[in-house]
Amino acid sequence: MKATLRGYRGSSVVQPYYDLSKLLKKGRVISNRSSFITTIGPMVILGATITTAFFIPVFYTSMEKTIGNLFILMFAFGIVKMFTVLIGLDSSSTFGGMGSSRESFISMMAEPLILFLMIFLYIETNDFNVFHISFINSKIVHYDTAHLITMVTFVIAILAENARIPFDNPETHLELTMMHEAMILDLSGSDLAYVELSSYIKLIVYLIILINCFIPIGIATTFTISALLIGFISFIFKLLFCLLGIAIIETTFAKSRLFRGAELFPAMISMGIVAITLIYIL
Amino acid sequence: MYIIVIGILFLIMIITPLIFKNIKIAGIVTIIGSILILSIVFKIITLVSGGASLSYFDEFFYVDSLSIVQLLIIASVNIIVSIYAYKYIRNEIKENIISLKKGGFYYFLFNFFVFFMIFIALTNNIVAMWIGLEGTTLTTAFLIGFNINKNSLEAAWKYVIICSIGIGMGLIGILIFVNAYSNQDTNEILKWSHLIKNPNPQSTYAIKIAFTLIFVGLGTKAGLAPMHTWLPDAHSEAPSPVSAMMSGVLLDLALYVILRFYIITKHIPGLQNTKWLFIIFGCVSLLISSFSILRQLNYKRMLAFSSVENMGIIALGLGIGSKIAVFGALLHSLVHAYGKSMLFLTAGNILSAYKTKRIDKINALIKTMPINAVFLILGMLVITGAPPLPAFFSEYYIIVGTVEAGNYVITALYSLCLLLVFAGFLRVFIKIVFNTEPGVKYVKMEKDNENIVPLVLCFVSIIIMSLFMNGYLSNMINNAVLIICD
Amino acid sequence: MIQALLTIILISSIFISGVRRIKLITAGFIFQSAAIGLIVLKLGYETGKVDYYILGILTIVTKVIIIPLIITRSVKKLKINREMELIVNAFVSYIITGIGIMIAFGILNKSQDNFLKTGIALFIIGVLLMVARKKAITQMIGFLIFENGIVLFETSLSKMSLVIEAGIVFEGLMLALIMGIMIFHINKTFDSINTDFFENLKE
Amino acid sequence: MLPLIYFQNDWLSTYFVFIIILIFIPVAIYTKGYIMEYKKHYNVNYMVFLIVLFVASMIGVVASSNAISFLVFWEIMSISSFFLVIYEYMHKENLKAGIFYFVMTHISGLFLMVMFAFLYKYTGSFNFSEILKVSVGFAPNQKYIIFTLALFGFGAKMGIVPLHAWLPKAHPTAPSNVSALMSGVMLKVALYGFIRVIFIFLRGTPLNCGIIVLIIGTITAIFSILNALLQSNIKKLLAYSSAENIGLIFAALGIAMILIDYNLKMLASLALTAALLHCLNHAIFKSLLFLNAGSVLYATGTKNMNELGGLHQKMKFTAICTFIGTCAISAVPPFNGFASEILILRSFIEAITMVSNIWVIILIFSCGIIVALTSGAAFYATVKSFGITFLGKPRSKKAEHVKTIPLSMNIGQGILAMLTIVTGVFSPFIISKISFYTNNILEINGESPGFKNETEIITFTLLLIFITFIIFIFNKINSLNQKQQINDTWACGYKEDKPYIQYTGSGFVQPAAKIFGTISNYNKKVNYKRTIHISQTTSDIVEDYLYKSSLKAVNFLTTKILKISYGKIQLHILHIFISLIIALVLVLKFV
Repeated sequence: MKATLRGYRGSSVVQPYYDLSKLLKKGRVISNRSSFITTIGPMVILGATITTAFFIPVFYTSMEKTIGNLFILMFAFGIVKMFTVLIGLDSSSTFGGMGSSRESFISMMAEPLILFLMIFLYIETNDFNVFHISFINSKIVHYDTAHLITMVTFVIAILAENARIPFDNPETHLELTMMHEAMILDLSGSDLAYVELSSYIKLIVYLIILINCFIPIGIATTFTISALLIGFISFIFKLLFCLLGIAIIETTFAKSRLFRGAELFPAMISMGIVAITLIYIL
Repeated sequence: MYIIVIGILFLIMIITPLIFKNIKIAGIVTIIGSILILSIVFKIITLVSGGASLSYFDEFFYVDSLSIVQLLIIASVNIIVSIYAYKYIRNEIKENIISLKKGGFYYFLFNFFVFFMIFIALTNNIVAMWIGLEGTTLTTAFLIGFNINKNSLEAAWKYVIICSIGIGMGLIGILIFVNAYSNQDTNEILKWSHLIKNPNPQSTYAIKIAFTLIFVGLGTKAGLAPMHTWLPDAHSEAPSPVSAMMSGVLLDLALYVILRFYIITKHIPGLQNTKWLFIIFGCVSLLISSFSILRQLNYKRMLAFSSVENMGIIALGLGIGSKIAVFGALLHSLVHAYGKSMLFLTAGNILSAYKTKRIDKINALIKTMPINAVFLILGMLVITGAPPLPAFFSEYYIIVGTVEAGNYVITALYSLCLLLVFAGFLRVFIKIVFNTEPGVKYVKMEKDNENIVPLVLCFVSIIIMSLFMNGYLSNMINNAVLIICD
Repeated sequence: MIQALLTIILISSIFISGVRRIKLITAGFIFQSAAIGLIVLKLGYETGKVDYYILGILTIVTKVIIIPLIITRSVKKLKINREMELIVNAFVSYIITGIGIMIAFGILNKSQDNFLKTGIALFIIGVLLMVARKKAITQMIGFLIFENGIVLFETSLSKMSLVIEAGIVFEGLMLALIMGIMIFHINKTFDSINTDFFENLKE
Repeated sequence: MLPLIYFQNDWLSTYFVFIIILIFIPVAIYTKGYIMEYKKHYNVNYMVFLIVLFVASMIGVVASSNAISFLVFWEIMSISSFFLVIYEYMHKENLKAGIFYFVMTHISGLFLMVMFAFLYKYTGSFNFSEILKVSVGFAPNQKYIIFTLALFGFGAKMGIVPLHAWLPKAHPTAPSNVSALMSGVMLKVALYGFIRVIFIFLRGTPLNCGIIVLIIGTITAIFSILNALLQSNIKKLLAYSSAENIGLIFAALGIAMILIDYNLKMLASLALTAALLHCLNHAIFKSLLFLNAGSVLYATGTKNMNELGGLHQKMKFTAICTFIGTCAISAVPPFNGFASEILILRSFIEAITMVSNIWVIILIFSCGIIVALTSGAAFYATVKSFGITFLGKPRSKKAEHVKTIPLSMNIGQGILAMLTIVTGVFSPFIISKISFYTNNILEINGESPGFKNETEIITFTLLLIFITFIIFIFNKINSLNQKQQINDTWACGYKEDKPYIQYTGSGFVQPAAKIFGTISNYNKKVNYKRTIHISQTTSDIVEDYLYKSSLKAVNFLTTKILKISYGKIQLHILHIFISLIIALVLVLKFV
């Protein structure tokens, strides 16, 4: 999809899964320096991401759900971050260190955005539970400015957390430009597979949260076939739409310097303050 | 009757060093005598414990709860110091720092000195109190200039000149004071116990002048700033037992004499504000001494400044005048007596071992003289008011008093000074005790073990104080407080 | 008679406050003390009290005979027996003395008690000598003059028993003795009695 | 008139006594092995005695029901901790740090004395129960006075900015087990005092007090964590980070005070619970981390993390414990740190929605943003300390030859690590327990809001473990038929990977240093000699400006005042007469 936008014929959509299966077949090469972190890290990462996937609504929501606390989701990604960074430091290579340093720096800067998101959603819906939030927001027909501003902020946060352009460039392997890749540089075989897979899942999970929290129109609120169907279709459309948006961003922007990227966050925070005041004044 | 016994004892103690050439005998006699005196003092305490008062020789001697506090201080510190002096003097003679004759002379003067102090505490005649103070000046002048060299002579000269001017001023004050009562019976007016009963003078104007003169004059002897200038020199130059006795007991006693006059003045209608003299001079002493402590190169001088500071604390407490503050002041005078003599005696040990008073020459005491180091630290904790030692309570009660009285400026000032003093002491003592120069090998000195008993006695008496704080002690002090406060 | 003695005291004290040579100061002091002693004896003669006699005799014995002896004994050993540089020069100190006496008499102009006034005048002069002079001996003499003032004070207002007064005077004597001995020692150790050398005790 | 020592047992004291003992047991076990290091130069029994005295006095502080005994124990606590700080008196800088620390604590002690004096003045008693009876009718200005004194008094002991400067000095110099106790427990004792005075005696304060506390807490948090980022001394980093946690707790207390003023007792009890829970958690994981630092010190003899690295091979157990501690402090579920973190953030958010005044809302919002940033930075800092210290390969000789850790030390760390996990997973129960008590502090009954479906974390943990296990099995099966080779890291084209090509701790924080460097005035000197050499220094700006200037002032005054005591004897005589004249004038005029 990105490829088409770039004007040449890209590989098929299933290409990544093919890569993964190939990697799974490979043996693993471990640095002689690496510790228990590398041994268990990738699996924990994958486990954490999959687990979070269980805690979010896809195309069905209701008020009865008792799981799906937004805090826990956000902190759960903390586990992923933790292990990725440590893996980067573990194999005593240069780029690992560099990558983890930048990663943790970016995530530090991104933390306030997440909090702001939660604040906003709580103000809107007076709840922390994703299901409830989407349930309540699905009733909204037209969105006010604050809502949209927050949505943009969240998109930026997603880009940051998932190490996409303009914060990072997932494709290239030119060392100086990469963060996420640099950290997992020394992984190979199945470990690499786990990490990659988890990163895909992470992106999707974030997108789903975005969708269901901000534009949950048409999400199924009653457990009926029709509702589910509508919900599913609308969900697919929204998802594709988001991916498209990300693709557009990634192709139009270039990867910016680390600190240029960092400058985005204060802007986001100011936007956040604007949004909050908007809510109380309007 | 007890008075006569005390007198005889002192006669013996004073005569002995003149008769026997042997220093040992004089020392032992002094120790025994001081122990007997202490026992007599205890007997007297039991007699007046209920707030009653005794009087002998048609009220020339008069003992009440206020004076027994002083008696207790004098007698108990006297024992400690004389036990210390016993070894101290013998060492000095052994090392040919002083001659045998001077050793005897020391005991002679010292016992005279103690005699005068007991006399002040016992007497009822206000002029006799003055005579006692003058007597202490006379006797201590030579004790300060004891080992004759430039420093000690200078210190002694300053001491004599400044103190005798102060005392003379006090005498003038006392004369005016007495003269203001010339309307009353001539052979009664010198008696404190008489004046306290009917304190109405001919002219309050004269009393104002008189009390101010007395305060400033005797305040010089009590070491209140800015009349304190003789004190650091004298205390740093005198032999350690003498400085212990002076700063622990004598200053306090001078303040006690002032207090006696203050009590009379307080009862005169319209003169309650004289308490501000205490407060102002107390604060000035606190400020000056606490700042001076910060930069001292000589540890005995530093201790001297700290006694100026403690006098300031006591004066402040007396000036505040509410029950809790006065209680704190009296308690503090007790604690200060023991703690300060403990510090001075430890300093004496260090001095005799190191032969220097300079702080920067002494390091790693914990390795060279561990026992004395421990006592130095303990003394520091006592003086800076670390709980559960009683100094904490006294200082705290004075804080409470100032807060209650509502003058918060003084509270702030007082706390600031406490902090500064604390910092200064900490800096110096931690440096002396713990600081180790890299590469230097420190060996334990054999001088460490001698002369430990008096230090132990000091500390034990402090501990006993903090144990009996709720029992006898507080009763005794409370009676004294009643005498002052109403 | 008493007036004459008082004038002697005043004149001698003014004279003392200015001169430089220590012998002269001592002489002035002797005159003064003698005058005071005579005054006290005179009072004793008038009132017929024993106290006054004893007090007077004590004063004369101590201050006219013993203390000057001490002073002269220690002065003999001195190389220079005169105040070289004064902190306050002679002229000014004369003026200060005069003003002081005026103040003293001015404050107490109500009371008819000349002893009191003279006493205060003596205090001022004594303090002047102690503050404005450098030699230890001069300071000592200043203190003694101060004490003479105290004696005058007593004679004017004291109502106290003999023991006390004797005690007071006796201690004055002791103090003078001690000072003399100290000056002796100071002279030996410092080779001078100039208080400028008193600067070893710093920090 | 002189009171004896009185004890009480209300739940707050019990809670804190519980914390103290909980931390004390593992530390005591740890100590048994740790003191071996000191056997050579120092007297060990002395240290043990001091530690016991220290802990006993802390228990005394939290248990005493009377101002006097409170102060007595407080001072004993300060003294014993001081002597513990200067325990290694052979090094000069330790003495300096110790003296600085003792002076600061003495300041706090004086403030507390004055505060209790005021309470005595207002209520006429030193007894807490008596004070409690009277304190209902306090006027606002009385509340202001007591609040200010308490803020300074307890704050100086807690290390809130700008009174924090002793923390990063004293903690690194103390022996590690002691600094574990100090930072884990002693700070909490100060917090206990603050909570008791503000929430129990005063029963809530005017709005401004709450705002002040909130702002100070936030500033403390961000300031000290940014300082912590740039430290390369492990224990110093930990010390700063404990200042940061104290800041978080303080901010939560501020929220609670604001809410009480708006009479939103329910939320207030939520915030208070968050603060108390964080006390417990921080006590546990911070002392765990300090113990780990202690064992690193024991094994390698250096605190500078740029010399360490690759310790995970020789000290596996310590590495795992530290990993757990790191997860906890950077709020990774299911370790305990995150539970209280969630509660704190949550109380922020809910406060925003409840409070009516727009300015207060904006204030809370921005403070919340900063707190979030702080937690991010905490993640950054701790990951740095763990990663650089234990992972990678040794950066110096010291890190290669390590002593073996005695068993008792490992046991001590192990217990704390276990506690970390347990309190993390079962946080919901702890929270409900605490909230019950906070409710009856604030005199409200019934369940506070916001404690619903917290149990989710347990489900989450179980699921996480389950799935990870499945993946693990899958991995095993899948890697049965595969060769597994081990060789060196790809050294980017060098022959073999030298230790120095990997990132150092200072390099790791370069991004932050570039942006926030000014806060801890970080400056880097690069001198290009034959070999390029880089030297970096950080120092505390508050210390530089505030403390230094005040010292200057004191020195100036001292030089002025010393002139009074020295000089010619004539001058001294003059002093007497001048003061006489002044006194006469005063007396004749005013009396």
